[in-house]
Amino acid sequence: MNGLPVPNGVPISWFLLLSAVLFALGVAGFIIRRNILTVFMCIELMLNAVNLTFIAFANQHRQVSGQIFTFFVMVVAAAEAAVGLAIILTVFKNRETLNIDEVNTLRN
Amino acid sequence: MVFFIITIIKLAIIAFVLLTALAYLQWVERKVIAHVQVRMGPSRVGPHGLLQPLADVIKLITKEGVIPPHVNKFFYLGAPFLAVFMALISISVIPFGTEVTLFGYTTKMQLADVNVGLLVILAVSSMGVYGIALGGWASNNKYSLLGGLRSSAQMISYELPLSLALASPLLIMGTLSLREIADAQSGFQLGFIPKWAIFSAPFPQIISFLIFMIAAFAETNRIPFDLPEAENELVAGFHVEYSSMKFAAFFMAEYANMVTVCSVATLLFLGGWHPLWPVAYGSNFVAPVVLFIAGAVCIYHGLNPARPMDKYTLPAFGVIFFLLAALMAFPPVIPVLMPLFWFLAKVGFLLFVFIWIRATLPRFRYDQLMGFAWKFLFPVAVLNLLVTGFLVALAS
Amino acid sequence: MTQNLWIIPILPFLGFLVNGIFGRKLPKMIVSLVAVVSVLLSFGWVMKVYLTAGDLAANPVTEHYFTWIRSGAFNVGWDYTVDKLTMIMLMIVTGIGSLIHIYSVGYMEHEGGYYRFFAYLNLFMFFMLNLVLAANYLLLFLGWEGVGLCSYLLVGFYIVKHSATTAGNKAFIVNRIGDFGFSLAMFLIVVNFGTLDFGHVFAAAPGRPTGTLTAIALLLLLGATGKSAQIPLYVWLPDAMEGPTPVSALIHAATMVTAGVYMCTRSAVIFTHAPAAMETVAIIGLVTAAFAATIGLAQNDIKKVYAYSTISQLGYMFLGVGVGAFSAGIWHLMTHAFFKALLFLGAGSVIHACHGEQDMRHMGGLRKYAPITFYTLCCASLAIAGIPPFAGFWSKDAILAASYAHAPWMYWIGTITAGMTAFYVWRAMFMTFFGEYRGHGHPHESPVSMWGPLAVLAALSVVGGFLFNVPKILNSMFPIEEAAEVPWLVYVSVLAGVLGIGLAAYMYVVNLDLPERITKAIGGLYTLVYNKYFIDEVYDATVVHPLVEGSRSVLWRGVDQGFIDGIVNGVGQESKAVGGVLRLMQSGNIRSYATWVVLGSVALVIALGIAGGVSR
Amino acid sequence: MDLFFFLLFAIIAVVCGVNVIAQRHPISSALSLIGVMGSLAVLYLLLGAAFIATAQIIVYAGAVMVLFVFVIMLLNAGAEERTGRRSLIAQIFGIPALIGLLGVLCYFVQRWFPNAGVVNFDAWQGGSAQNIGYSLFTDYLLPFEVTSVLILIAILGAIVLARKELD
Repeated sequence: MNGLPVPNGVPISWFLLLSAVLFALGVAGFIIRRNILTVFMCIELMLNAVNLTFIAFANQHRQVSGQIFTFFVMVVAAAEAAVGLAIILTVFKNRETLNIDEVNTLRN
Repeated sequence: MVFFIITIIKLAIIAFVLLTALAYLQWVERKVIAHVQVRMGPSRVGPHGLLQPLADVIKLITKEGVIPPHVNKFFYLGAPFLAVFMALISISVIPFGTEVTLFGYTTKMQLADVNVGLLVILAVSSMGVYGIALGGWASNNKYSLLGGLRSSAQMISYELPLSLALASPLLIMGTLSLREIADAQSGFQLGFIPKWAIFSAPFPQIISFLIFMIAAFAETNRIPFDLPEAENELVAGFHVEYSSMKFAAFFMAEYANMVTVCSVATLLFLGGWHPLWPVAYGSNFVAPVVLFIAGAVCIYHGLNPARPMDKYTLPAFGVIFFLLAALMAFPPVIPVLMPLFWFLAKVGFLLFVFIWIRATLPRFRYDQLMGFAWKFLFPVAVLNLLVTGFLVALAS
Repeated sequence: MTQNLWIIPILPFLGFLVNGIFGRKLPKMIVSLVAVVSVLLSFGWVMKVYLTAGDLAANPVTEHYFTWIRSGAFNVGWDYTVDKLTMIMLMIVTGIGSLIHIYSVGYMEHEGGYYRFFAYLNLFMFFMLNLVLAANYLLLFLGWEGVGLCSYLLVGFYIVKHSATTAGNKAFIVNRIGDFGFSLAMFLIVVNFGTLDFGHVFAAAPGRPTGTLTAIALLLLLGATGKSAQIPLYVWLPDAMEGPTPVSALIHAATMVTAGVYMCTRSAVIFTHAPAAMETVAIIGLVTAAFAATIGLAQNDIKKVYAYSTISQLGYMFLGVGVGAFSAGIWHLMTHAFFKALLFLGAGSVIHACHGEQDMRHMGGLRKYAPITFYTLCCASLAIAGIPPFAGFWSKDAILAASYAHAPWMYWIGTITAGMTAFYVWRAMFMTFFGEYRGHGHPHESPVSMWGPLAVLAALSVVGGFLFNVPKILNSMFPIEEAAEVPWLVYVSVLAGVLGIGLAAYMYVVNLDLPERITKAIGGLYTLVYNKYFIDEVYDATVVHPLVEGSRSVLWRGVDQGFIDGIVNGVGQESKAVGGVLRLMQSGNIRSYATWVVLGSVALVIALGIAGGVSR
Repeated sequence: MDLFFFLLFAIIAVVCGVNVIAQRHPISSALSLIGVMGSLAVLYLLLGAAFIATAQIIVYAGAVMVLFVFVIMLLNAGAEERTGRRSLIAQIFGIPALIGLLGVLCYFVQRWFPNAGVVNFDAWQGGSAQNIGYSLFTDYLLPFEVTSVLILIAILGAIVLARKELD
């Protein structure tokens, strides 16, 4: 039963596909967006996609562990957001730009 | 199916009552502030300006909704409705009283009894900031932008002490469902001290109650924390550019938030719909007596009126009050109406405190505001939480 | 019931932490208080254990705290054990340690690095107690190395003095040789017994081939000679006198240097089953005793004299161990701890009195300036000279008797050595306290915090001998083999001591020019002895110099610069070349990096899929 | 019913997700991201993770995204301009790689979980605050503490970074 809707129920794989789609969207945004803030948001999007799989599997296995991991992911995401936005502020302060293509001191 | 019908009926009732209450809350506010400042307040439209809210609504609706040319239209239009939506949605999980049985159908005085109701309220209220922030930003006006920034910063900052203050009574209650929280506070210690959270063993939550109220003032952008709309620095803060119904929406949101936080405070700290002293000591007679006194006062003033209209209007109100008193005293409805009365009484009292403080206190400076949140309120809340947890652990 | 033995070493360690971390800030008062009190407390705890433990011989206390190392079948626990031997050592270490701590408060008062000194001292106490309490060789080795470290730190305490630092290095390096032997011994033990716990090893030892046991014992002996300054590794001890005098007293007389004796006694089972090794121990001890005594005859630096006497006394102990009289050796260890600590502290007091002068030729006549020091030192010197009923007499006599039973010639050499000992110790006494004061400045008596411990130690070195009759105490562990009781032995050895004293008195009090003439008469011999038989020079020429030269020419120039640097630079060159290519990928554009990551992950997922998924 | 809810919110999530990367203005992206989070929260709720759902709203939508919006406003970030150097690699390989990744993922998900079972909403309500808290403070205590330390460090780092000048 590859993905055919079962009456009164959702195959677990559909959640995985949804999260895969969201993750891919995040990756795409990460690649094609130039605004550093948007790029950052795309990272959050990816994290959310991963969380969905955790929750889905938690439901699948009837265990809380997956939700715990989601919890940790959230915590880490919050910390990351705080630091990342601070970095973005500093970058903007120093360079007057949010375009990551212009943040290329690594090169030469 | 019955469930849906009942829910829809409840929805209609609550929506109607709530919106009316919001409208009249403003009337009350203006009246109270007026009397605090020895003024009349609204008195032209209707007796004692009782129809003022109606007039306001008509005025606001019929006004031309000006959309400034330089705004980001989508967000500019979306913001107020986002705000009011977020404000109203959290009412849905608040219980007003015990079950009510009507025509054989038993239902709770509550729209949705969620078992994480408190978290839902926190979540929704945390979303509430977007309305203001977006409105401030979309108006594309430096004053409103500053207002939006301030409000978002302020709301984020004050959400911490708020949540921490909520957490410590939860340690005692041990549940997140608002209904269970309220029921956990029924009964009395030593026979007459109510088991409300602010009196509760092992550690009276009076501190967290105060913290919660202070933070609530900030969350609802009320004086003394109404920095986002500080008239004398930012013309009108985040809603400089708003007019007509969109402007009204922000105010509705503010009042709805007030109602919400007052209800939450009542449920968590003031024991919900449980009376102040046992029924044995006649707490059931409070409502009739109060209403009866109100009616008597009305009659008295009607008999020797201060204004010509009074001799017709006041007695009418007097009669209404008497009827209500009689209804309250009517035994069959007591179990239904008495909790409702107590709940509304407490909420009303807290709302009155809100208005009272607005009439009394000046406004903080912004750095004072933030410093207060982070340097005083937050540590105190943490300390309170720690002490409570410690004592609870000891008690159990 | 548990005795909480861990408290004993942990207290000084806490003292070390406090003084080491905050000492710089704290006032001297607090520092000394912390140091002294911590040691006193642990002494108190030792007493508590002693009083409450019951019969240690029947059931020694053993406590396991946690497993330190576990690898396969082999695991080493952090366990302490206390039996009678350990208890004696504990009392010596903590008791004398406390006294010396108190003494140091007065002695170090005007020195820089006050807190540093006490921190090191406490650390030393911790390691020493660890060494004594250890229930397996590795833990013992930990303490062993630790005390070595502390000795290094304290010998080099006057970091500005070049001689001090070099002395510290010398002590450390020479000890390395011994420790090398010790570790080899431990490896052998692990290989043969599969464990390092004393209990199992000693239980299994008797059944093992003698060859193995001999090898182990000899290697252990090598370690012991290093730590306990026996031939051939004794050379570091005299130089170690560069350290502050309390350190010399505590570490280089009373406790650390006796660790070797303790270890051999602890391993008695192994030694007794390796007769050859026992013989070696005895001979090494005897030769060291005589040899060091001869050197001691001609020294003029008071601390050097006592240093050599320490070496020779340690020789006695090893003699005792070697001839199988372990308990006698421990007995002498104890009495020696009393009187030698006293001698050093007295010497310190003398030096203190003479404003830091150490050369005896610039002293003299201190009897009236520092009476207390004088009388206490008298006790000590009588004790070391083996005059009854002083402490030294009993233990030394026991050893000599045992050695006579073992081999008479050993007894005679020992006795002659005893005579020499008496001579040079009293020579020191006479040169220091009699005659006229030949130094500069005005000598003065030391403060009470210094002579207080002196008095206690003096009392101990008077009565300590027959009060604590170690052989009887340890009878259960090391039964005294009933040697034929030869009555005249005692008189001879005592006579030797008396003769030595008398000779010293004659030469250095009665007619003072006699030494000069003797020196003239036997000029060559004298210079030889005076320069310690040029042993240091010999070592330099044979060991140190070739080593340095070899490492400079071969290791440094050849191996290091030629080979290793070659590899390193080669790697550097290669990576630079590779990087030059890879650099083209680093566009400095974040999104291109992201693209690479994506491609990589795609490849990974495909690979996983082809591999058939992570798990079914 | 379950299917309906799932599809509803899945579609909302996907549309919002597309919107996140399609919008040129960061604030639009931010709001779309909030939409994604909201719909995901509903899905969590349906999957029986009530606590996580609310936490998702409170933490992500309520705090993190507010921070984003705040920063966007603070920097007054405008819509990103089309001009500027386009990364050739990204142009050529980006989208194909993306599609490839997506397709491969779908394929393998289908292949590894052909019949991994069916989720029935309300069949399991394990995610109550009690359960989460219990296992958080028993089985996962150490990670919990570690993350708290991490948060602390993050706060310090943010403060240090965001200060006007490092003096």
